[in-house]
Amino acid sequence: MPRVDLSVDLGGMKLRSPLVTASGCFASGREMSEFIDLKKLGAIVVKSMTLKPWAGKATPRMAETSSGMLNAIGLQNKGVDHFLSTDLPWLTEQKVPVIASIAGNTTQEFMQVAERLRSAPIHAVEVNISCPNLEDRNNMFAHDPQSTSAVISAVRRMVDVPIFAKLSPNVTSLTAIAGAALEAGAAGLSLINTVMAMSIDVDSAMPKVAGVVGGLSGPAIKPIAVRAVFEVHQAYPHVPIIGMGGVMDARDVIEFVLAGASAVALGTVNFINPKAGHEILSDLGQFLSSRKVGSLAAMRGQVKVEG
Amino acid sequence: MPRVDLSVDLGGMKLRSPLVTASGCFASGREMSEFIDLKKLGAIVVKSMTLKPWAGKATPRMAETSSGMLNAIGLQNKGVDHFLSTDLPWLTEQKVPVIASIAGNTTQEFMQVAERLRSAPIHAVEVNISCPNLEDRNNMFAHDPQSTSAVISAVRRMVDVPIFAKLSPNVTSLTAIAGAALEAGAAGLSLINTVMAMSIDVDSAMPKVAGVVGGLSGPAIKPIAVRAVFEVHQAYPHVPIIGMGGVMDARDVIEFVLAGASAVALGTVNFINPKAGHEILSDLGQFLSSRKVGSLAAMRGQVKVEG
Amino acid sequence: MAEILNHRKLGDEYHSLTIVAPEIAEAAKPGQFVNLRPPTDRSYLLRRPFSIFRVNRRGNVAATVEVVFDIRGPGTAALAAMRRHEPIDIVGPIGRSFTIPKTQHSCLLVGGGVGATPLFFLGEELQNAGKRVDVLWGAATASRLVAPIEAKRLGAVAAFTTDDGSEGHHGLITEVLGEMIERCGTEVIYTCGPRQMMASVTKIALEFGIPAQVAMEELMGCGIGVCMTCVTPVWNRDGTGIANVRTCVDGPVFNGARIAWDRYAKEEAAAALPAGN
Amino acid sequence: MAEILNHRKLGDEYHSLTIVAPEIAEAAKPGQFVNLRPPTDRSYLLRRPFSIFRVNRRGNVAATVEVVFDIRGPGTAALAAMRRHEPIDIVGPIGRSFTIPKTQHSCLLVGGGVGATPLFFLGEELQNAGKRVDVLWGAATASRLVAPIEAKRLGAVAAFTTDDGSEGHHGLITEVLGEMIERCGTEVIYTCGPRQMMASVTKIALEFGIPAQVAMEELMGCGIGVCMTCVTPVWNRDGTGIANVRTCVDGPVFNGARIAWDRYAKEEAAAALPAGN
Ligand SMILES: Cc1cc2nc3c(=O)[nH]c(=O)nc-3n(C[C@H](O)[C@H](O)[C@H](O)COP(=O)(O)OP(=O)(O)OC[C@H]3O[C@@H](n4cnc5c(N)ncnc54)[C@H](O)[C@@H]3O)c2cc1C
Ligand SMILES: Cc1cc2nc3c(=O)[nH]c(=O)nc-3n(C[C@H](O)[C@H](O)[C@H](O)COP(=O)(O)OP(=O)(O)OC[C@H]3O[C@@H](n4cnc5c(N)ncnc54)[C@H](O)[C@@H]3O)c2cc1C
Ligand SMILES: Cc1cc2nc3c(=O)[nH]c(=O)nc-3n(C[C@H](O)[C@H](O)[C@H](O)COP(=O)(O)O)c2cc1C
Ligand SMILES: Cc1cc2nc3c(=O)[nH]c(=O)nc-3n(C[C@H](O)[C@H](O)[C@H](O)COP(=O)(O)O)c2cc1C
Ligand code: FES
Ligand code: FES
Repeated sequence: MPRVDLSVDLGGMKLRSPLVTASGCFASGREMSEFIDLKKLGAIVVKSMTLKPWAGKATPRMAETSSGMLNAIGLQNKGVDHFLSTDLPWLTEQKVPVIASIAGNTTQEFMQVAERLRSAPIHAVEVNISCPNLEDRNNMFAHDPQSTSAVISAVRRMVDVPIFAKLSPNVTSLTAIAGAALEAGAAGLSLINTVMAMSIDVDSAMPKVAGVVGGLSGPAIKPIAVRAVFEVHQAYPHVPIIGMGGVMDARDVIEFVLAGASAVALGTVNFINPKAGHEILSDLGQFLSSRKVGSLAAMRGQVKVEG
Repeated sequence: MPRVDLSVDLGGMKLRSPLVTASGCFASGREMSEFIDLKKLGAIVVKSMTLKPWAGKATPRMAETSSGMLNAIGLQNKGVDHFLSTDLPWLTEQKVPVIASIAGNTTQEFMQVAERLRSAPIHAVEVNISCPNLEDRNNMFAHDPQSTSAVISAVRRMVDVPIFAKLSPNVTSLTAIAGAALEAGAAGLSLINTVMAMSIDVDSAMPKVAGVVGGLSGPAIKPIAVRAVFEVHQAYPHVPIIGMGGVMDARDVIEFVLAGASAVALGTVNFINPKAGHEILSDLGQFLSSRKVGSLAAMRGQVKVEG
Repeated sequence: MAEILNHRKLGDEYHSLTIVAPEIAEAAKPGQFVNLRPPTDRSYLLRRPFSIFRVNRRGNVAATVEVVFDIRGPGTAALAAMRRHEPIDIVGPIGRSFTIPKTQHSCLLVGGGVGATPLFFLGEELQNAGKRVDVLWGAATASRLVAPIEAKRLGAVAAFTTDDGSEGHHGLITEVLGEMIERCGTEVIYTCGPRQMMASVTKIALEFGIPAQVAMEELMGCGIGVCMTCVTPVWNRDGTGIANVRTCVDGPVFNGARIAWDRYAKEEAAAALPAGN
Repeated sequence: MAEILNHRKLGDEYHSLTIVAPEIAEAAKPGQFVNLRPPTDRSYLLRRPFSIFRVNRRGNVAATVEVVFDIRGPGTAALAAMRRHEPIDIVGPIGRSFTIPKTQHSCLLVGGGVGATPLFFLGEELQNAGKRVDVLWGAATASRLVAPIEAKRLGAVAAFTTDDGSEGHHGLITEVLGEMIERCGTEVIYTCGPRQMMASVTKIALEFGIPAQVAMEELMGCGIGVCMTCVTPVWNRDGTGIANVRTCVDGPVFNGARIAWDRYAKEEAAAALPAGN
């Protein structure tokens, strides 16, 4: 088998594997380390952290849909200080790049979380702006170019590592939001967060998740995610993109890379197969070598569309 | 079995069945009449028609995705004059209410199609504003409140029957677009059109549909559609809504009704089971009578949410 | 729901399902297809179209239709796992069939790969109508020729080509087609197979001044004429324009001369057309 | 991938799958669960959690785990269709187990419906530890009592209740619980079943001043502690606040006294919390 190069460059970070984890689908890696060797991953994107611990929403917090999973967790997390004192030291020992995902309900909150991370040994910050903005009638930050810009600039002022803006697909023009994030100093983009959705239990007439509306993930949304990555890559070909949404196997990873992703995140698939990261990486190597492609990075954005 | 009332009121139209057809998924009914008795349907929404015949896009025009179907047909249709001379007379004989779906690339075009329909024996017009607006950098009409408003008012001036605006889910605020359509004179709303999406064939690196980006339908999008109907119904509780997106069985119909739909359209399911309209109607009757619910209309919007 | 009467392997590569479906079997004509719904897995939604390989209207069970296929993806894999006596959801017969020639006598069947499937049913009907039938099958390799022994029984002359030379002529069908036409005195050609092959067969037929009936294969959303997924670009009668015609119900059999073979994927720039649906 | 060694019906309602999984069987403790992936249909994605009913570490095959379930939806329907020798994807053992009491001797197992499942494994281990075991099973109707004959063998005293009176006491478990506790001299209660039942059992246990270990059931996204789907509201040690604790890995067994039974679906108004994820 010829040697295949699966390393990728993600906004200056050289990752040995193109596979990273989707925030919220890998916790901080400790539980998953029983199933896979974390070194097989290009980076670990941890669960979004907030300034104070958040308790999350009432249960039920999830429902299955056709080829999808609807969740309304409510960003339950133990807060940035717990991350710094407990998760990060452990992660640092694992010798895998760490990307800290941060969240908040005000620009101020994002800034404060970022400030605590300023001198921490992390490789990048992912800013989860798919959070309601309490200062703007509960709209998500990621639904508005101004709010997006405000949060990214605020975080930008606090940290020196590259910033990835994690965008929501629930917008009319993803490229407009992407542009705002980039102009405000994001080094790259994470696409996509979950799709807003809802299920109702017909027998009880109750919403299936207590949060009423939740986020849809899994294979059902893959075509929506591929289109998002494609569209944004076409608009900003030089910007690194972490692509995600419904990845289940190595072919899905290639699909995202062809659409324009630099690295690909595994989300829901970890729940179904905790060894997914491992297996997909090995399948990727086989896929490329069987096709005599020497490097995954060279496939980036190579989908054949008429100019 | 106690008598169950499945009739619904759709913006003043009294439909004997809550099931209508989704535009583009039933042609003009002639082919389907070999499989089901059209009288089982509340109304037939025909394939969107344009001023002149449209040839549509190159093939391949469809791809399967997980629990979904991606299509890029390009609104191939024979034009409004063919509808009036050939399809409508046949449909009229079938004694089933007809809703004419119209499309165009300019406000003018919509108006001209509507004008031809002015004195035709149709029960309503559905305005498919999920079409690129050539006057606004190819954005869809349905992506912008002003364009939405312009098209709906133009059509409003031409026809006297109720107008339904068919909205695209690919927007930041569906309620804003819905509001614009209603203010411009729409009597009701059809929710949702397909979700913009893309698939890439990993072996050839070609997009799976020649149109590159297409529209996603089927069970994969049902949670997205239910949320759209819910959200718009909460904002405009008195406005009739035709709900659709991934309906496969009677329970799905109830889910849309609980979310706020007055009538429910069957789309992709017709391809899988051409007798679906028939079977779902009979299952609906059984579902309600087994639960001792006398009328489907009474379930509208009855999902139990706090406050 | 129909019942599977028999499931057998046909050679190394192909599966055959015989389905009890009296109404379909009685109505079926060669070139038509049935639309099967593979069982169990709801992550893929749509039916799969298959040409009718054979009908049996005379057995001591109710009339049956037989389809032949190879495993290409999840749908055919699921069908290949089905067993005798299991129920199967079937719609058909669908589409315009091949037509039996009124005046011509000598008929050549040209099948590429699994495309040979509908030509068996056609061959029998042509023979029933008293016609001469010759057979030319091509495939990548010997195991991908559909039912070669039956094909030899069917054809007055039966010839094979394989890309790897493992059976018959080493090369393409089109390399031996002219010779076959001359040798058999062919007056009409029926063909089914890869699009490029059918385009070449049509071209050669026209050079010989004989008609070619072609059975097209396109991705199908509905298979019943309502979705407009499956179109074939066809010249209108006076040759002045091209229309996108539904392959499922206006085809799958077309007059080869009418197909705009060079217009695939060359339509007006997609950007000028509306997005979606 | 593990292999199914046996699939049998357990009474009229329940299925039992015995799975060859030596590592899981060796490590398993009562109250833990395994996370099975139903086969074939990819339209539903997630694994399904099942309590370990029994382990067999002594047979002449490799060690096995047994689960018992009834058909509730597509996942359990697919599992119920699996046959002997088929491969099955299994993750486990997961979660915190019941603990064997150090000082107390007399143990009462209280199972509601299919919730009785993990209590068989527990009962055996308690007996191995030399404890007295009594059994109280409740269900809607006789056929929904899990393995009543084995339950009778297990318990020094074994009592049943059914909502319809078809077996044992006509009524709820909680109506006879006090009497059982007195009769058996119960010092510790183990319970698994519907949440409302476990809340009442805990309340009665506390009234008697004895501890209750409860095995909670929550919808699970991952079953391995990473998604935060499955949380149970638990009072912190000093009773000053409530934390949402993962049922899959911090449970499923909890001290009943610590669970904030009245806090379900009563969290701060959802609107004040962020949407999604
Ligand atoms: C009129 C007609 C007759 C056919 N007759 C035969 C036959 O006799 N024997 C045989 O082996 N095959 C035949 N095919 C092709 C057969 O339908 C496909 O091989 C099959 O649908 C593949 O399904 P899959 O799930 O295994 O693969 P997938 O590639 O996963 O299928 C995905 C989707 O594409 C469609 N599809 C895939 N390939 C084709 C194709 N080539 N043509 C049309 N739709 C396709 C399927 O219906 C499905 O909707 C015929 C196709 C048509 C249009
Ligand atoms: C720790 C634990 C132990 C369990 N032990 C048993 C057992 O021994 N025997 C048994 O019959 N059942 C048990 N259950 C419940 C069992 O997991 C569900 O009945 C099963 O998942 C239903 O799947 P389905 O596809 O048939 O139904 P569906 O309702 O279609 O399932 C849809 C989704 O909900 C989840 N789900 C549904 N019901 C439950 C539930 N009650 N608890 C958790 N998840 C659920 C499924 O995992 C799936 O993700 C246990 C649940 C938990 C959490
Ligand atoms: C249970 C769950 C929790 C999630 N939590 C977060 C989160 O905390 N922060 C975030 O940015 N995204 C979160 N996501 C979104 C994922 O990171 C990812 O964007 C999405 O699930 C799509 O990928 P997938 O289909 O592979 O899961 C969560 C998703 C799931 C399913
Ligand atoms: C093949 C196909 C063609 C369609 N054509 C149209 C159309 O012409 N006009 C329109 O308004 N919607 C069209 N739609 C969208 C449907 O009417 C419907 O909104 C969508 O498919 C969601 O419903 P479903 O999931 O039940 O199919 C089309 C959908 C499909 C799958
Ligand atoms: S496949 Fe739908 S029209 Fe032919
Ligand atoms: S089910 Fe995922 S954390 Fe418990």
